[in-house]
Amino acid sequence: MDKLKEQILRTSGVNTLKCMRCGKCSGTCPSYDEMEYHPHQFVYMVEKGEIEPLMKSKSLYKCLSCFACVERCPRNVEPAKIVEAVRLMVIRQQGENHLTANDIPDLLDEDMPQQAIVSAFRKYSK
Amino acid sequence: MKVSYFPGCTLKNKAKDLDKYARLCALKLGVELEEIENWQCCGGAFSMGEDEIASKLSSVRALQYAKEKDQYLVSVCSACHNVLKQTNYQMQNNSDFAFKANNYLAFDNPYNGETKVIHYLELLRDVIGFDKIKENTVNPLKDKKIAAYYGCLLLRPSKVLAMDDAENPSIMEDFIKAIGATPVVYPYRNECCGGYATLEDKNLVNKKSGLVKNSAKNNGADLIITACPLCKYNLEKNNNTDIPVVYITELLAEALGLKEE
Amino acid sequence: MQRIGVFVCWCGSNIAATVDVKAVAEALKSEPGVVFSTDYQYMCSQAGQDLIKEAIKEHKLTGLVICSCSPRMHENTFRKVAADSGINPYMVEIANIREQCSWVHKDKAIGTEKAIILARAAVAKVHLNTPLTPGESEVTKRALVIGGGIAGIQTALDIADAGYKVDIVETKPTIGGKMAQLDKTFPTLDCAACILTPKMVEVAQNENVRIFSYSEVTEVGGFVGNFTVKIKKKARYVKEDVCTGCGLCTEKCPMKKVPNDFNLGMNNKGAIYIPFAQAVPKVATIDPNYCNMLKNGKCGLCAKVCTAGAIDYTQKDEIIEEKYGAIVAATGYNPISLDKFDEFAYNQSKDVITSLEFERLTNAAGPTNGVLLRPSDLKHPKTIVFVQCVGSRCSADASKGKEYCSKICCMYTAKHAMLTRDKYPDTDVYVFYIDVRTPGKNFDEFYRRAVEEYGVHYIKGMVGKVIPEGDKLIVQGSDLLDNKQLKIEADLVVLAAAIEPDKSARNLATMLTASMDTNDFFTEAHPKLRPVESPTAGIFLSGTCQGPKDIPETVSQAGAAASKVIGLLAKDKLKGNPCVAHSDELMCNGCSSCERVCPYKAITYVDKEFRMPDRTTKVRRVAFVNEAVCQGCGACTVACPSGAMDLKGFKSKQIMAEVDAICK
Amino acid sequence: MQVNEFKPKIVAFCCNWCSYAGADLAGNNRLNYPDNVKIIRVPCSCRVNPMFILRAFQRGADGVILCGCHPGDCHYTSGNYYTRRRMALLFSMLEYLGIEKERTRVEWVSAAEGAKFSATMNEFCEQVAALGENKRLEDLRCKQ
Repeated sequence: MDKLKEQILRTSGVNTLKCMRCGKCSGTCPSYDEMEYHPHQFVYMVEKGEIEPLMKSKSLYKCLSCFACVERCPRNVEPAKIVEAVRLMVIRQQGENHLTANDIPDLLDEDMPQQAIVSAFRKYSK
Repeated sequence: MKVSYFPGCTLKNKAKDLDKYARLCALKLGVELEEIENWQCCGGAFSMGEDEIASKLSSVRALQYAKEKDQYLVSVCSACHNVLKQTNYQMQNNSDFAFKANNYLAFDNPYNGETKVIHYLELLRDVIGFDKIKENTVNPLKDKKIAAYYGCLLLRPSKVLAMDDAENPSIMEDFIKAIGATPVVYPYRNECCGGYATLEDKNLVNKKSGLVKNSAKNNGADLIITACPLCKYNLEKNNNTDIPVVYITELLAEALGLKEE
Repeated sequence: MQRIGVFVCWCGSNIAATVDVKAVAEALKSEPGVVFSTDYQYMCSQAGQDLIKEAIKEHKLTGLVICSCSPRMHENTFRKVAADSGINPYMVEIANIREQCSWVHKDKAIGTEKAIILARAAVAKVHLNTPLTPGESEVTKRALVIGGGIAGIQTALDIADAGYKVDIVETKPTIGGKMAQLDKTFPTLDCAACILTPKMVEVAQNENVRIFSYSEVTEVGGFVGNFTVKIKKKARYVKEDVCTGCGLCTEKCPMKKVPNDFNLGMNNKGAIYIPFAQAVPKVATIDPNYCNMLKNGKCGLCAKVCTAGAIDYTQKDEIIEEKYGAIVAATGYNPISLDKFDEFAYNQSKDVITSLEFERLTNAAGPTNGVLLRPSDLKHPKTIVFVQCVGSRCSADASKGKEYCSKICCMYTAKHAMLTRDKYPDTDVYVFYIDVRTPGKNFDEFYRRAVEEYGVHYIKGMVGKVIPEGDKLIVQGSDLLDNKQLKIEADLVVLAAAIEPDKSARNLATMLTASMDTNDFFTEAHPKLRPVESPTAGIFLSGTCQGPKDIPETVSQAGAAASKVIGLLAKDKLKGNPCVAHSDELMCNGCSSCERVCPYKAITYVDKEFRMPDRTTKVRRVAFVNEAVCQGCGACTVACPSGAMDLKGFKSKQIMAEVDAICK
Repeated sequence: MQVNEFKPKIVAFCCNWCSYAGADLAGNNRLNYPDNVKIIRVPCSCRVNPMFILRAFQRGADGVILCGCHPGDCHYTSGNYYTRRRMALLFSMLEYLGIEKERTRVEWVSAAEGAKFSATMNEFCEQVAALGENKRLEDLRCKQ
């Protein structure tokens, strides 16, 4: 099996073969309109081993980790975990952080809770 | 009774009211929130990678602390709560992860998911009981129509969080009834506010928060309550709809007569 | 000492080519007990059979060993030869020297050597064989059908038409089942009532059929041909034989707020009611949970208006005991509860309904008299969204829903969509589907008509959430072919809920000792070749209690079950399998181990008086095998710690004798 | 063929409904397997008493294999489940007594699996042959 695919399946713990291609994940995703690749495509493309386009896509940073797709998937595929695994694969590479400490000051306002910053860091950088 | 309490980073800073009133109200209702010594930030969001170990160790440390004290582990912030519960679930169900986490932390007694993690709302419902809140309510918020905002982190994934029906929850509505107010049920109460995307995609967050606020308002609410500082921030930053957002603990304090003006 | 004859068959060259048959016959002559041994070209032929018969007579044989093909081929042939010659057929053993020897070994020396060993093992077994006689039992010429839906009605009618008595037990006050609630039926669109109600009348008027409505089975004992069943006739507080079904009482009943379960709670009925106009039996029933007279003795209006004098507030539940030769389970299905699928807002909006509720909304006898009005405000819905596969095809670890495809939803959804567009052409109809499954006669054509002629919008994708906003329902779902997330403003959302077996089935299966699968569907004796029989003898399956199916399939299965029942009832006596378990009472210690492992509940314990050596008597609890129920698997023989339990025809001693012969 | 090649004695218990029919099918299709396998027909694999297996080893069998219907397919609904549990216990006890676990096996063979039957027997024979003669449980007094 493709090494990238293998790594993603291992990191996510997801069995993409369980997917019956109903598209409910994409039917429920709050970030759908911001995404180039949608949750069901993440599952399908990983299954087919087409991982590089996903790694290059900005869609990775649009997933809000809201678990709606995980909750509602009738096959218990957990698409969010696939998105997370692809994202981790990108940001674990040297110099591929989506967000760096230098970016932060410009993004802040005085009401913004710390939680926003730590969460974004957890999701966008290593 | 005493419980272990994990306040989290934001409650020590931008969301001090959430923290202060949580402690005051609990004490009034007979529960002392004992802050965990030297707790460390949970990281704000649970990392779903099965091979992500280091980012979850601070949670395991807090879980172990509560286990040694034989106490519930309580948090108010929805995000902390979500991270703690999911980490605990992984400690219970993923032996490989549990083995590695224990190796890192080298506790005297390894931790294997023994602690019961509950949210402040579960503390109110299951340990204290909403009836007791009703009895202690001195300022029933009779005329208030309140929309409970669950967001995503309180309920999902329901297999792990196991707090309420993820699609048709009632814990916050029951809480609102207990303090004498009228709950407003609206369809967006369990949809995401936009979360951490607020840092770089205001537009997305604005859309998502707008849907929530509009939906609450259109269904007749004059107030939204939440347990999550980030939800509160995102909802308040959306100017399109004029509806105040307050923390659950603030509202509880008001009902119990503990609110400082 | 047995006098054993050995007969080695050549099977033409099938055996003789790789086994030296003469050498085998010769070798066996020196085996103890063998008084005759020979070989012949075709032992199963008439000449071969005659040869065996001759030898039996001439050599006064008491046991036979036939070295030939598999016993699965000709065991019965040779048993019959034995019986014809006055030897008990169970004194015959077959040594399988064709399939298990000559056909799989090429070397003649090796083949011959193995054939001799196999023959010796058979001789060793025959030495310990004892004559066996199959038990016989009478057949009660009456069948019981549990469930009065279309499956039960059809089964009962077919059995009755063959001239046998049959009883239907139905828990509801009327027969008719789910089909009575439907509006039209696919793919021909005949109205369900028009084709069902004549059958209901027919079954009620058939003199071979008795209907126990508002009744349930509470106890089942006995075995194939001889079941004893207790039926509880629940008190309906109306004398069934007096009530004329005029319906006056139902109009006058002051209690009007009883949820009408026939209309799935979408309107109300009185505390005394007749479920629907064509109910069979057409008699009133009082709901004791709502009737003021029964609750607190205040009212009595129905008794006053009843000119026939049929009301009886003192009626009690009645237990009827009846004997049956065969039992048919036809307990049917229900849509699943949608509590765990509230992303579709079923519990949050009145205008999100199930497909069965949609049937009632379009049925002329339904709560809206057949005018399609949505439940919340009784307005005509302009946009309707149908969602398929709600709770079907879910993964086992998804903690909600069913793993199987419910089979009927694709077709009834196409029907609903088509009928809506036909009656209300100004309505927009959308169907969210994952796959459209239409394997049936004229089924796909039907679905294509919905799309091509009636303009139903089929969208490949699933709905993620239904958002009740104002008086609209925002249906958010994905359109996979267009790669879009849609938000459709709908007035009515119809969910094709998965179907599941009726809750009563599990309890019934326990009573019948009929097995079920993990979904609580009854399992068939063989998925291909015995699809209407349960593995328990005398229990048959009809309709959706065995698995999801539509009406045509249900009716054909009902007929098949009936023919199996008729085949059973046509016999005067049933011959059992004599190779059944048998317990040595003197060795039995009464531990119940055998009773626990028996899959057929064939073993019971009885207290029996034994004479002790000192002339006293003692009562001991010992196992008793019901030979008519025992299927002869032998599980109990291994569970028995005292060695009391053995299996006739496969006794431990016999098998060990074979082991010894093989290992020699 | 070598003259001195060791041929283990193998006793195969086959249930009447699946595995015995599977063995018949192997015959029908002329799928060879060693002649040292001798089949004993039982109604169900759950009829096989651990005693029979001990007896076989006592009388000099070198390997014993039990064949039954696949789980879920038992003619008697649940017999093979009993077999599975009982044999797990028996085989571990035998191993404790010094009978290598390679000498015992439970295999599910359906009536359609003639090829599987023959393959299983070939493989099992090879496996037992590799272990040599069973001397641990054989009762020499029984030897003639």
